[in-house]
Amino acid sequence: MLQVNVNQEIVLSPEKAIEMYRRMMTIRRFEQRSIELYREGSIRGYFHPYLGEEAIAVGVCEALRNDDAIVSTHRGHGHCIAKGMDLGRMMAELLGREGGYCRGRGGSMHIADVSGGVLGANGIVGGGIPIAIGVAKGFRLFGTDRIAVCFFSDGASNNGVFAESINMAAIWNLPVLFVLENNHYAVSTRIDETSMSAALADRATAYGIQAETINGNEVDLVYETATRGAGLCRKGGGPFLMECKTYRHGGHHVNDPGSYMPKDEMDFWRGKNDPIDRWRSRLISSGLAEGEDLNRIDGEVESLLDEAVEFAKRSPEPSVEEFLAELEASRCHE
Amino acid sequence: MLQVNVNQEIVLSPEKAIEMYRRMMTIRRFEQRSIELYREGSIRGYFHPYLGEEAIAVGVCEALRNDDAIVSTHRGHGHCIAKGMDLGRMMAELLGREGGYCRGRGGSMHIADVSGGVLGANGIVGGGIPIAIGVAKGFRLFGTDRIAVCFFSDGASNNGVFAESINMAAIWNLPVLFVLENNHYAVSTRIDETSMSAALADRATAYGIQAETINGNEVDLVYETATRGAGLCRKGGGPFLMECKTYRHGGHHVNDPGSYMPKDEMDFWRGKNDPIDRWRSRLISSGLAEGEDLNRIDGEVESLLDEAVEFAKRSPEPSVEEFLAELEASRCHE
Amino acid sequence: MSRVIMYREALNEAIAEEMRRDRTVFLAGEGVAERGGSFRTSVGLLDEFGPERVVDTPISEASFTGLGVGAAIVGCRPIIEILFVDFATLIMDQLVNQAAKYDFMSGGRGRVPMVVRTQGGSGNGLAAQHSQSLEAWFYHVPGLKVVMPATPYDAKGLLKSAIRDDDPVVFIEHKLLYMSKGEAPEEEYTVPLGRADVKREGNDVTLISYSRHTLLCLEAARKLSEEGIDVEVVDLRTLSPLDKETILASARKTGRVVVVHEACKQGGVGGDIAAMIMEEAFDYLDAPVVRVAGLDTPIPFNVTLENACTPDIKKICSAARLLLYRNEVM
Amino acid sequence: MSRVIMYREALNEAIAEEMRRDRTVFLAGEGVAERGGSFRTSVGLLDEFGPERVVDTPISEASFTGLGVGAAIVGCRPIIEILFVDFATLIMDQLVNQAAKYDFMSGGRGRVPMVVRTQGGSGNGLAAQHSQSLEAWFYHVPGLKVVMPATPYDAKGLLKSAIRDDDPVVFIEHKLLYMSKGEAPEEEYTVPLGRADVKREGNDVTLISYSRHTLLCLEAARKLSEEGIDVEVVDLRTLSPLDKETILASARKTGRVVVVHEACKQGGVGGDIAAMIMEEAFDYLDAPVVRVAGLDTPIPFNVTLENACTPDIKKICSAARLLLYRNEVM
Ligand SMILES: Cc1ncc(C[n+]2csc(CCOP(=O)(O)OP(=O)(O)O)c2C)c(N)n1
Ligand SMILES: Cc1ncc(C[n+]2csc(CCOP(=O)(O)OP(=O)(O)O)c2C)c(N)n1
Ligand SMILES: [Mg+2]
Ligand SMILES: [Mg+2]
Repeated sequence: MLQVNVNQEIVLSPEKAIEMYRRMMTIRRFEQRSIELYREGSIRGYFHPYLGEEAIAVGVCEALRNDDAIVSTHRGHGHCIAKGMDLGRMMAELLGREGGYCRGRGGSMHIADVSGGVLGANGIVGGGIPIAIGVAKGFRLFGTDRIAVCFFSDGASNNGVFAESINMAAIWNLPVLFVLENNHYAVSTRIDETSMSAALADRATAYGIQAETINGNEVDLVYETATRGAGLCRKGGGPFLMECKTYRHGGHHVNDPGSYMPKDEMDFWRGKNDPIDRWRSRLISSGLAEGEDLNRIDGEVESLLDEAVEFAKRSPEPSVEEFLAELEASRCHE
Repeated sequence: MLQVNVNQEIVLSPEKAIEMYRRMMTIRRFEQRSIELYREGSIRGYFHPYLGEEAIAVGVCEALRNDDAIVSTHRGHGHCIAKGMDLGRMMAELLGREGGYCRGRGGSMHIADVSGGVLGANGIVGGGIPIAIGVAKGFRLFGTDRIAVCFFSDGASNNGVFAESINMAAIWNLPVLFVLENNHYAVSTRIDETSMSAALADRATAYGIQAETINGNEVDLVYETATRGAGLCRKGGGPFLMECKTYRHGGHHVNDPGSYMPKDEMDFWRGKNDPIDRWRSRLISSGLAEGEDLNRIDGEVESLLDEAVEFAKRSPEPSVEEFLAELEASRCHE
Repeated sequence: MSRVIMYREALNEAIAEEMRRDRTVFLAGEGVAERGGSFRTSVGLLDEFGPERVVDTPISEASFTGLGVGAAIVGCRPIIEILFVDFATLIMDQLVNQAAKYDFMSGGRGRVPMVVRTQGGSGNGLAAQHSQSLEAWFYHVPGLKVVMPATPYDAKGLLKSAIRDDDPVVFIEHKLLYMSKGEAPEEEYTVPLGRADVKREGNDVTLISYSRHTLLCLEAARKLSEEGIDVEVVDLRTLSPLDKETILASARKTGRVVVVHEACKQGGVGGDIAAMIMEEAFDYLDAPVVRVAGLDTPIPFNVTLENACTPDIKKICSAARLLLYRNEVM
Repeated sequence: MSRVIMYREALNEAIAEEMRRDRTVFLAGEGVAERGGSFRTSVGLLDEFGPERVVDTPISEASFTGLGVGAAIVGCRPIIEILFVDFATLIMDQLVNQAAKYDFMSGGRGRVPMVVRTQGGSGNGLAAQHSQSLEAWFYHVPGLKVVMPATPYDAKGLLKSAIRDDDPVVFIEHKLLYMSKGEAPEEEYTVPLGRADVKREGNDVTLISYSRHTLLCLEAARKLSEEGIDVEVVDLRTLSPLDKETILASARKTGRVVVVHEACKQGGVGGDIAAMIMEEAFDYLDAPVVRVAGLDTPIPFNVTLENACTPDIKKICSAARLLLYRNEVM
C-alpha cells in the first residue's frame, strides 16, 4: 500500500493514487490542446495556462468532499478539472459556445460550475478571496460541515483583500482552506521583488491562521496537507493556509514568451520537479502501476480530450437574438 | 539631567521634557474646550477627541524635524497641535470659519496644514496610510532625508490598505514611521473581537518591517522609540512601526457615551496610566519642575486657548458668493 | 392597522421580519450587532438572532462585502451594511466586478441575492467624505438594482423586496431621514422594486425625484399650488430598473418636467432621465426637461456653504415656474 | 516635421518627454518597468530613468494609487498606471475621497497633480471584468479631470498637459487604439485639457463622441456624406471639464445631435450631455438629442455577442438618418 510521505495516518489508496495521475495528465493535456486551439484562433481573449501547477489542484481537490466548494482564479482550468467539471462543456466555454458552462458569456476567466461547487474563476486578482470566506460563512450558517477552498497565487497575497479576508476567517473561525499557489511570479514580477519574505505563509500566521509551506509539485504531499487542512476546517478547527511552492511552465499567458524567467529555474521546475513526471516515477517505483498502465491512461485522457474538443466545436454559437431578449427580460421589474 | 528610560544614548533635555508637558496639556485642554463649544452648538459634525492619547502625538512629533511630514486620522487634533499648528486657526476650522486652516471647508475630519507638514486628517479609516508612503517616496525622490509619519489606530490595521502599504514601504525601504495608536477600540468594537492577536505589531513584522510595542501613555518612551525609528528611517534603514498601547478617555466621538467601555479599564487608563499625570509626577520626582512651574504652564496654556477661541469666534463665516465664484473658476479649462 | 413609525424603525422592522421569515438572511457590518447600528437600524437584532446572523465586522469593507457575495452565491441572503455610501469607494470591485456580473458571467447559473444597505447625502456637517450622493455610479452598472426610499412606508416595503430579490441591490438610505415619520401598516406588506410612485397628481408640471428630495418636491408642490400651479410629483423609489412608463406617462401629460436630486449635477442620474424623456417624448415637451441638482463640488464643512450645495425648495419652485413662464412667452 | 506614430508610441513619448523635462515626474504600476508596460507604453523608460522613477508595483492598486496621492501632495507629479479601468474599482477611495477632494478640503492649500493612466473598452474577447467603460463614474466626481483621447496626436499632447496639470487627471486609453496610427509633429507640443476638437465640420447633424468612437463617427460621417448628409464630428477629448461652448455651438448650428459612446447607455455621459444641450439650446433643436451607446449589459466573452454590445458605424448612421428623416416629416 502506498502511503503519503508525511503523515502516517492518512492513507492514499491505490485507486486514488492512480486517479491523481489521471487528473494531472488531464489538466496538462487540456491546457496543451487548448493552447493549440488558441494558436489556431479558435480561442480568444486571455488564456492563463495551469501547466506545471497540476499537483496543487489535484492534490487539494482529491482531499475534498463533493459538496465542498472551491473559488478559483484567472488561472483556473486546473481547478475546474480537478473538481470534476466536464471537459466538453469546459472546452465549449473556452470557445465561447452556447454549450459551455457559462453559455459562452464567461470564457476562460469566468468559467464556473455553480451547482458543481466551482464558484468561478476570476478576472480580478484576489477577487475570489473574500468570496471564499463568504461561502464558508454560508456553509456554516446552513449548519453543514461543508468547507470552502480558496485558490490564489503569490501576487494576490499582496492585495489588501488577502489580509482582510484571512483576518476575518481567523476571527470567525471560518471553514476555509486557503491554497496559496506560490509560482513565484505575478506576470513578469518576481515575488521576491514584491515581498520581503520568501515565506508568504507567515503573513497568515501573523493574522492567527495555521499555515504550512510545502513543495506544491508533490501531489501526495499536497493531498496529505489538504486532507489535514480540510479536516481541521470541517471540525471547526479551521481556517488553514497551505502555501504550495510551484512554477509556471511558461509565460503568464499564452502570448507571453516568459523570456524573463531564468532558464535554469525553468529547467529545474520543468525537469526534475515536474509534478506529473515525479508522480509517474513514484507510482512505478512503488509498484502501484507499470509504465504501460500509465500509458494506457494517457491514451484514455487523449480520447476524452478528442471528444471534448469535438463536443465544443459542434456546440452552437450563442444567438444574438436570444442574448438581446434575455437582456430585455432582465431589465424588467418583476 | 533627565534621561529617557530605555535607551541611554537618547537624552531628553529639560527644555524638551517641559515642552512635552506643555504640548500634552495643550492638546488636553484644546479638546476639552472644543467639546464645550461642540455642546453649546458652535461646532458641528463629527468630533473625535484625542483625550487620553496625548503622549503619542507629542512623543512622536518631538522626535521629528520641522520639515518632516505627518499624515493623520479622523482623531487628528492632537497630531496637529503636536506638529505645531496654530491653535486659533485650528479652532477657527472646527468652527467652520474662513480664518481656519481650510477656510471652513474641511472641518475636524479634514484639517490640514500642508505647508506646515500636516498633510491632513482623514475621514476614511486607513485612508491616510497609502498617502504616507507616497509622501516618503516623494521625499526620497527629491533626494532629501525628510521622513513621513503615519498615524493610525487599531481599527485601521484591519483594512487592506494597511497590509498593502506596509508591504510596499518594506520592499522599497521607504522612510515611513508607522505609529499605530492602539486604543483598543474601533468605535464600539474591541480590537480583540477583530484580531486574533493582541500584538498588532506582528502584522508588520510578517511583512518585513521592524516593529515594537510600547505603552503609548509614557511620553518619554514614545519619544525614545520615535527618535530611534525616525533615525532609522532617515538613514535609509526604515521603515519602522511602533505600536503604542493607549485608550480613549471616553466614547468614540463627542456624542458617544462609550457605555460599552468597562469601568475598571477606563479607571485604569484615566487614572494611573493617564499620560499627563504620569509625566507631571515624573517631572516633579526627577526634579525637573516644581508643581508650581507646571501650574504656571497650565495657566499659559489656558490663556492661549482663550485667545484661540476668541480668534476663532471673531473669524468671519465663509462667503457663499466667494465659494460659488471659486467653484465656477475651478470648472473652467485653463 | 396603520401607525406612525420612523424611517429607521421601518428599516429595523423590515430586517427583523425578513430574518424571521428566512433563516438564510443575515446582517453584517460595522457596529450592527452590539451597538445596534450607527443609525440605530439594527437595534435588538443581535439579541433575537444571535451573533452568527448579526455580525460586527472589522473595518474591512471590501472583504466583508465579498463575504456577502460568497454567502449569497451559496444561497444566503446577506444584508451588508456600509456605514456611509462614501465608503462604497472601497467595495466597488466586489459590488461591480463580482456581485453585479456573476449572474451574467455564469450564463445565468449563479445568483447573488445580496443587499448592500448604505446611507448617503449631506446636511449634517460631516464634510466631503461623509456626505456624498453616489447613486449614479451604481445606476450605471448593469446587474445592480438601486433603491432609494423617501418614506418609512416605502423604506420598509422596498427593503423587504430587496432582501427577497435574487439580484444584488444597493439600498441607499438618507442620513437626514432616519428620524422622519410616516404611516405604515402593522400588517405585512412589500413594495415592489422597479415601480415609481406618483406621490401627488397634477397637470401643469412634473417634479421627478427620489429619496429625501421627494419630500422637498412635495413641499414645493404645495407651495406652487398656492400660486395656482398644479404639480405632479413622481417618486422614483427604485432608480434601477427605472420605471420609464410612469415617468413618460407623467411627462406626456404635463409636457414640463423638472428632475430633482441632491447628487452633483454633472453625471447625475438627472441627466440620464432627462435624456430618456427627450428621446421618448420629445414631441410632448413644451419646454426642456431641466435638472435641479447638487452643485458640482465636494461638500464643504461649513453649514452655510453646505446648504448652498443642495437644491432647496426655493430652487425647485423657481425651476418649475421658469418652465411655465417660458412656455407662456413662447 | 510631422511623422506617423502609433498611439502607444505617442503615450510613450509623452511620458519620456515629461520625465526629462521635470524630475518630479515618476511612473508606477504593474509591469511598467522591466516589462515596459502590458501595452508597451513604457518601453525604455526604466533604462533611461532608473527604478526610483519607473516603479514596478505589487498588485496593490488601492495603495499604490495612494502612493501617488501622497507623492503628489509633496510636489511630485506621479503617473499611476492602472492596467484596466475595471480595476479602478479598487482605487476609488484614494481617487475620489482623497485625490479629488484634497484641494477643496484643504481650502485650496494642497494640490494633487497626479495622473491615473488606465485603459478601457471592449473588443478583444477579454470578457466582463476587462472590457468596461467606466468614465461616467469619474465624470461625476468634482475635482477630477477626465481625458479620453482618440488619436496619437491628441494622446500625446493631452497626456503632456495632464502631467503638467495641478489637479488629478484620469487619463483613459482605449485597448483597441494602441496600434492605431496618426500624424504627430516631432517638435514639442501640448493639447490643452478641457477643449473639444471639431474633427470634421458639417451643417446637417452633429455627432459627439470621444475615444475610439470618435473614429467610428468620422467613418460614419464619410459614409453619410455619400448620401448627401453633411456631418459635423465633435471629439470631446476631455470629458471633464466639459467644453460646453464647442458642444453648444455645434448643436445650435445643426439642430440635430447624436451623442455616441461605448459605455452603457444607462447613466453614461451621453445622457448628461444630451440633457445639457436640451437645457441650453432647446429652441435650436429640430429633433431630440439621441444617444447611441453600449447596451446595458456586462460584456460577454463570445465575439459575436461582444460586438453586439458596442455601437458600430451602422448604428451611428441610422441614428443620424433618423434624426434627419424625423425632421423632414415633421
Ligand atoms: C486587481 C488586478 N490587478 C491586476 C490584474 C492583472 N493581472 C492579471 S494576472 C496578474 C498576475 C497575478 O499574479 P498571481 O496572483 O501570482 O497569479 P498567477 O498568475 O501567478 O497565477 C495580474 C497582475 C488583475 N487581473 N487584477
Ligand atoms: C473606511 C471607513 N470605514 C468606516 C468608517 C467609520 N468609522 C469612523 S472612525 C471608525 C473607527 C476607527 O477605529 P480606529 O481605526 O481604531 O481609530 P480610533 O477611532 O480608535 O482612533 C469607524 C469605523 C470610516 N470612517 N471609514
Ligand atoms: Mg503567481
Ligand atoms: Mg482604535
